Amino acid sequence: MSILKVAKRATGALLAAGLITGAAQASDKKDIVLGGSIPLTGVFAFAGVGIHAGITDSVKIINDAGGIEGHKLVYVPEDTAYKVDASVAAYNKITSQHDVNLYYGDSTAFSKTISPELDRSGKTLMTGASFASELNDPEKYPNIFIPGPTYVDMVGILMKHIANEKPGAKVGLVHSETEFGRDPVEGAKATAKELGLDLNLVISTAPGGVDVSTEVLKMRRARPDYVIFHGYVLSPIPEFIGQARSMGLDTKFMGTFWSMDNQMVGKMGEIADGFMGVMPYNYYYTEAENAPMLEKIRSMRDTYQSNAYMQGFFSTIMMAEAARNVIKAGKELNGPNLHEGLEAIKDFDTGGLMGIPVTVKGNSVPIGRVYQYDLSKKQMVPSSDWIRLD
Amino acid sequence: MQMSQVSEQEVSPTLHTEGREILGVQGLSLAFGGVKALSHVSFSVKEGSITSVIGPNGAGKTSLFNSISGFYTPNEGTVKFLGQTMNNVPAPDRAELGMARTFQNIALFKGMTVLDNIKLGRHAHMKTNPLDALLYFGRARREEAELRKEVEEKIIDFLEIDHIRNQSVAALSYGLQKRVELARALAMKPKILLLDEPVAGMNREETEDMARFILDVKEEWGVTVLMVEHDMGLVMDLSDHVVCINFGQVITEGLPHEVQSHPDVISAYLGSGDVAALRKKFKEGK
Amino acid sequence: MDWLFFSEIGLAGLGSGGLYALTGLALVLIYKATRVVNMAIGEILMLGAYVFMGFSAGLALPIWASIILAILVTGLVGGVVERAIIRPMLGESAISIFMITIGLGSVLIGVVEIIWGANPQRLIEFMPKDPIFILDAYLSPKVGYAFLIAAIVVGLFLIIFRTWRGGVALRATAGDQAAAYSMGINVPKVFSSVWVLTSMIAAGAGILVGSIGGISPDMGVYGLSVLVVVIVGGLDSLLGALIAGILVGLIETYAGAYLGGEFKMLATFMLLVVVLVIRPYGLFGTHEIERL
Amino acid sequence: MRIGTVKESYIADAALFDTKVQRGWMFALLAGLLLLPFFTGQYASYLVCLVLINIVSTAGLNILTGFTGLVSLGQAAFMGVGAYTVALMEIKLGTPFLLNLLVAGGLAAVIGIVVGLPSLRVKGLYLAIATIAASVILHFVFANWTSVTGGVSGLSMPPASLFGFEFIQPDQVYWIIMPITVIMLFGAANLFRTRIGRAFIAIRDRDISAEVLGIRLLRYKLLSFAISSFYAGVAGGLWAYFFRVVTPESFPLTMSIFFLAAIIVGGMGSILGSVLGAVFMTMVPEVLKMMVGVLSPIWPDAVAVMSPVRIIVFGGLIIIFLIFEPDGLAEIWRNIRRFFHLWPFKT
Repeated sequence: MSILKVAKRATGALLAAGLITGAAQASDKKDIVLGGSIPLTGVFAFAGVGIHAGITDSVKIINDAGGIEGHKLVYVPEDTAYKVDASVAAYNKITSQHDVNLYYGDSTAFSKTISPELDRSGKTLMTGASFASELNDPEKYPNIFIPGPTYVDMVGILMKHIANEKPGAKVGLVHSETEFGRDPVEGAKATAKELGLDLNLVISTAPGGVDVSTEVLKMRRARPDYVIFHGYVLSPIPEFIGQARSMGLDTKFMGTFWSMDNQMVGKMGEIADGFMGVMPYNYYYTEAENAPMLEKIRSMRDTYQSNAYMQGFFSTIMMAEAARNVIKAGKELNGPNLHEGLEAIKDFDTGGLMGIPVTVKGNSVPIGRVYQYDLSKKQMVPSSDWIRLD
Repeated sequence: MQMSQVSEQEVSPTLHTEGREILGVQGLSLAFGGVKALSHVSFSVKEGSITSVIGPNGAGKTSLFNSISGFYTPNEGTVKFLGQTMNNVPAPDRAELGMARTFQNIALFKGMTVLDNIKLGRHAHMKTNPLDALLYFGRARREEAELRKEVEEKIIDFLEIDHIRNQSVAALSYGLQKRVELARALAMKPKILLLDEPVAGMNREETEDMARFILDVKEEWGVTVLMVEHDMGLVMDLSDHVVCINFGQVITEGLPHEVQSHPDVISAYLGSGDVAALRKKFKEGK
Repeated sequence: MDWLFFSEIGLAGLGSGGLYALTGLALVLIYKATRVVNMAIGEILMLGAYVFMGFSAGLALPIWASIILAILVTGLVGGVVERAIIRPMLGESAISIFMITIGLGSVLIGVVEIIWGANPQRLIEFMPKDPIFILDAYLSPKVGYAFLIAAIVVGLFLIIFRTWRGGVALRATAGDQAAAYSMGINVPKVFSSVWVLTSMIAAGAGILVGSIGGISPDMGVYGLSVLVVVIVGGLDSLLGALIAGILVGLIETYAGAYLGGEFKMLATFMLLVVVLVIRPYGLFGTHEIERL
Repeated sequence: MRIGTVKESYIADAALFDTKVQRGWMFALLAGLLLLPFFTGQYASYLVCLVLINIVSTAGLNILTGFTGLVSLGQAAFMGVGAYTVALMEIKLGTPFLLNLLVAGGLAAVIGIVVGLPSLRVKGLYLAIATIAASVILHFVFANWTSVTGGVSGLSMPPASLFGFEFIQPDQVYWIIMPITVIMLFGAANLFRTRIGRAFIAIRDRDISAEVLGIRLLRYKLLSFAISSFYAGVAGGLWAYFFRVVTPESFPLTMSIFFLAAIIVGGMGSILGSVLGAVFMTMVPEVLKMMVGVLSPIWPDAVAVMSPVRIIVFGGLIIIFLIFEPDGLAEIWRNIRRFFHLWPFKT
């Protein structure tokens, strides 16, 4: 098959894909395109599917409300299976077919890969599934936005909470041996020192590792009051907790954002009771005052939506807000202007997605809240107020 | 029958008993675990001769060949080639020195054409290095062209296999495969040619052709031949010198007619149950 | 030096070594009988664990029934695989068959993802939860019981292999396929039974492994460590698989405990390299004599 | 139909493309490659570049596995060596990209030789597993030698540049990747016109008899490893210039399996097979993606089964080709050609 033919077919497929996202609506103003390298399949599919749904819904809500200052927002996703080369392929494909101003990327590695290209083209602002602290550097990554606190910030929020609950507590950090797993390790050490906590255990586990008994043995010796897991969705957290409980440890266990989905935690069974973690958004079921967005989500989808959904949703409305600021200022939509528009977001009301008004700081939104799993309710319930890192 | 007539009339073997030794085997012993394949085998191959090794099945003939060509390391004894002791010379180096061989159960390379199989024989005498090869310029090109010319004009014409040169060896008849193997051995610029059962499994016509080639190799190319063969007619007709081994030991050696009538040889084949067949062969001269 | 910690790690290593030995046994068995290195053993193991989950969590059958059904279903899959893709390859080069099992592994991953999704899952807890203490040393109950079960299965298996008529046929086939055939042994049937049997063993191991660490479609990488086990032990040695299984379990666990999780795989494969250098055909494997 | 060709000299007979028609096609193909980027978008250029990189690596693996008979599951790791080398040289030294690619290939070749060392003592499956060990160890080095490799976060590097022109977009990097691929393919084809290529095939078919025929086994097995790894190293270097970020996760074991699958599907021991296999295996997922795109309006969940289906198709292709067409696409291609050469007189 010739390459040309392939390209033609690709175009056909893309048009077809465009149809499902509801592309063709007449408007005199130019569409704003949100491209997406979304891991709809593969190891991160659980997140990708949620993100996809979240973006799709928020795009619909934005367009129903008249778009971004009259410009229609068009979402063009492409599956990546959570592989960097596939993500780059998706980016190339989408940008060669559309004039892309906003982009959602699926991994830290992809964000880093594509960042020079973003700088070069100067057209696009990118957000994504990565909360890597490395990206929180407006000098080095001027076109990237992290839709929440960085991993270091997340661990920081948890440690702040620990320091409040039990000053000088012994803390353990268990992370996966992956790029994002390693991200907060150094930061956590610094934060622990600052807060006077004793970080006496740092364990890295190989990805796909099934047996954690030796790690649990280490934990048994270190006897930390708190253990923070980072870089896992589910396994091996339940195994850790189960074995620790059976050894009679009363350690409290915590997780970072991607371990915090209510359904995933629920899968741990009884041992989930008391599992804590940091989450920058409200949960699907959160009953809060002045949360019209949550109401809207619940009216659009009557079953529970994951934390990944919230992440995708929040990312979209933040990007849209940045674009709105640019258009309002009468400027051209491009990378630097979008970043200015993003930085201009101050005390932005997300309609209840986050419990407090949002202000962008650096490339991120360092806000979060500590939740704890309540077995009787089968829900994560807040155990702290919203914490803002300054 | 016809075979012997041809050889008697036209190419009666010349004796080279005064020739210089090209290959000497001295006290060679070889054992696999506890099983002795060869014990104290000694004999000598004179330059320009055709020497045959005979013996019943399992007598150790192929083990002997394998030891000479360097595939097996003997436990005792030495192999001398061109006056040089071969004990520590690896097989490829022996090949480069001029020891070429064919195999009992044909070892052609099935993934290559006849032409490439033959060219392969020249391997050790070529200089092309990987860089030349990748660029195929200068030396590589020149060397390949020379080789091609020589193989075509000297070997392929001589062995009458020009019609099959571009065929894959897997598709060839048994007789032709044996001939291609001989061609490959000749491409090795041999000083001595070790032929392991060169006519086994051939029909009469093919056998005659092969006998003619072996003689021509000796006469025209001046290459010494050492062969293992069961076809007594061929052995008796072609050989200048015959070595008979059994149970890994040399029973007797000498001129073909001497060996033929030696009682130990008869009993060796008797012991292996082949005696009737052997008598018949001797009688018929085939 | 904390000797208690050291011995606790040793116990944990022994536990995972038992599971390695069990799976390694399956791999060696296939190799002995059919000269096939089954690179899909890890994926068959994963399939077994998923089928178990399907019966126990999906259909809510009792645990014992789920275990039996999972083992049977996986065995059946093994039989079908043998008939469909291994038997047509008889007589092909070892490498081709090796590659076909890699292809098989890939297909199995895809099938499992279609049926059960790509997310990591947990199996229903069915082993006793009380901690085990051997003297003062703590042993995770799951690891302990898994080791016990693995040891029993291995023992039973060895007895059967030595005494039962089918076992004899199997051993004969392992020795020389052609000779076994001429002796009236139904070689194709032996091939099928070996695939069924080893798939069943793998399924059992999968349920044990999965109940310790959870299951996911990529848990087939477990097969890589098992591969090291059989190469270190010698591809054709049952005893080798048992000893190397324990050895790999111990080395991996000690490396993980004292050096860090990222060293586990490294240690396993370093062991492999060392063994390949010292004894190229494994600690107990036979070196095949090359003939010209 | 073409009837017999007459050659005037042995050199002409040994030429790679021995008929006018073949040479004509060759020039058409080269012309096509030269004009291609002017007619395709970024995405098509991206795919073409990816295919070309995969062709280089597949051709390298075919030299080792298809022609020499030594199975390796380390091809991706050798690509990693090349990629890291290029990234480091570009970042630290800023040397010209051609030099970097050569050094990348060279270093990969050296490591390939080390990995190949067991090949004299162990064969077949044992060797295949030894190469898995090599890739695990190399992966560990990539991920943990943080001061050099940047650890798990890897290295980001500047684009290749020539006289101030930077090769950034796929249709620009194409001008580096395409010529190198063409040259390396010619190199591989040349190799098998010489004694070295013949020695490789001899080792594959019967390594013991090859030795008695004057081929030094260890030297040639190692040479095969070296050349194969050189190709992988250069492919990895091109990969690095293409993606401009190199991480330990960029070259997983599954990628090595991909290349093995490519030579099986394309045809073991065939240069044409390497090309066909790499093109086919790279394009299959794209075709699947398109099918998902087409199906989505009718079957919204199509995308969810995309990844498993891709994995199944990948494995299924390996199985189907091994059972039904062990000589791969190259053989199918030859059969088609044979059919048309003789058509309409014989079918």
